[in-house]
Amino acid sequence: MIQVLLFAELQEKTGKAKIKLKAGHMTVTELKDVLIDKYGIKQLDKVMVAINEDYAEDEDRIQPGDTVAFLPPVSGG
Amino acid sequence: MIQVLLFAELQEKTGKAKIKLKAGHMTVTELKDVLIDKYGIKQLDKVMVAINEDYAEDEDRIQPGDTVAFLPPVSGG
Amino acid sequence: MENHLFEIVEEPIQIEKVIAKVVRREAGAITTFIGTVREWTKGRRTLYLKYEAYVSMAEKMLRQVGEEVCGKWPDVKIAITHRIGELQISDTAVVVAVSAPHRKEAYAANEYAMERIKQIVPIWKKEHWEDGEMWIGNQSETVSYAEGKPIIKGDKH
Amino acid sequence: MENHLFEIVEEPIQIEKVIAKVVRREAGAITTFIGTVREWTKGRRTLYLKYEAYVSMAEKMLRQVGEEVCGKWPDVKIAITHRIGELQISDTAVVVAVSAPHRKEAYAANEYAMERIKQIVPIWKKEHWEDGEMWIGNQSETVSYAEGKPIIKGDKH
Repeated sequence: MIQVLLFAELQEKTGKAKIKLKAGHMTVTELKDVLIDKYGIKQLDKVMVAINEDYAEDEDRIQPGDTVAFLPPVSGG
Repeated sequence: MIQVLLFAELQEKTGKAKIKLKAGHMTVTELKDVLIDKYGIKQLDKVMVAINEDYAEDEDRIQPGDTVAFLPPVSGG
Repeated sequence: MENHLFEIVEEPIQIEKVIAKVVRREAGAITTFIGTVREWTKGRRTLYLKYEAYVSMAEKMLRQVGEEVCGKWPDVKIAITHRIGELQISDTAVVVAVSAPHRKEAYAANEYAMERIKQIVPIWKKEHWEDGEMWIGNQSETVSYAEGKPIIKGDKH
Repeated sequence: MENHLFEIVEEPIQIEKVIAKVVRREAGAITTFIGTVREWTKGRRTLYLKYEAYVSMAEKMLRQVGEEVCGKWPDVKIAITHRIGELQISDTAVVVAVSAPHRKEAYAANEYAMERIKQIVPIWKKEHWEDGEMWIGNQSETVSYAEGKPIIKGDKH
């Protein structure tokens, strides 16, 4: 099980803040492809990703139990 | 009549915050010489001077009625 | 580093309380940055803003900003509070307070912290205008993202 | 420029009140500098300080600093309050608050104002230590005076 978190416009576009996915090991890119397929959110391609609250790269591996957050360009401050 | 203001260590050294001098026109340098003579405050040579609250130079002229302040190196802030 | 130095809050920020966190007998200089909601941006009038955050990660990233700052300027102490939720014009969104023995480093550390907050802290701003609304960030409205992905690793020089 | 933006006071400075003077709907950034009494300077322990000012000229020079700042950064608003009299460790001696549409100018204008305050505003500090006391300024204890006379005219570039 992987927990996916969506924020800001990604959350609004999908209507979901949290998605639970039955999935095994995969890369960030593979997870993106699954979600783009399922929810049609093409923007996932361009956004930052965090695995368990650490920024991650496309080739990083996701383990079952991980929380993966998709982070649109930040605009705090 | 010229009003002379002394601050910080100049004030402590002379024991005076204000001096009234009967004097006509003179330059800042001439006024300094008068005061060094009278009060032995050699430091006057090196301090800044303001005439009527504007910074002035040694060669600037003082008129009767002016207020001349001797300003040791500032240390505000 | 004390945890409560870096906070995401929903209620109004009390500036004096953030400053109080960094006051020290060895400090002679405190700088604060207060980010407020601006009414006009590029000719467009903002009515109000909404800030959203990935709260747990945002606090973690604020701590990282603090660690980077203390790495570069070992004598400083820093506290950061960012507010989320709905904010009105002139409301305070963020306060960065830095104390240091001398002023140069207090200014430099504060400015660096703000740069990094805008790069790596997962907080998002939605502007509400008279004629619409938009999540700010991927429309090049912010400088940091116009250059692509945020620089995650601190500048270590 | 409003006169009360630049003040010499004898009572404790309320930081929030100085900040409130520069809050504007068009500002998105406010920087403050808070100068506090530091306990240790070059290995010497300060017990308390006394600040003295040529009050009328000091307020005039603070206004000049404000005019220079607004000349260099036309979009900023600035307020400065300096306290005089006896101050204890960590007491606030000076607050400079600057608001601007964007943060870069808010930092730069604030730092410039502090530089100028230390150069041209007739205020003097007497440090009281465990083993003595001294008027600070002509013993090269402050950087500005080590270079000789203050630069009176603003940097006009």
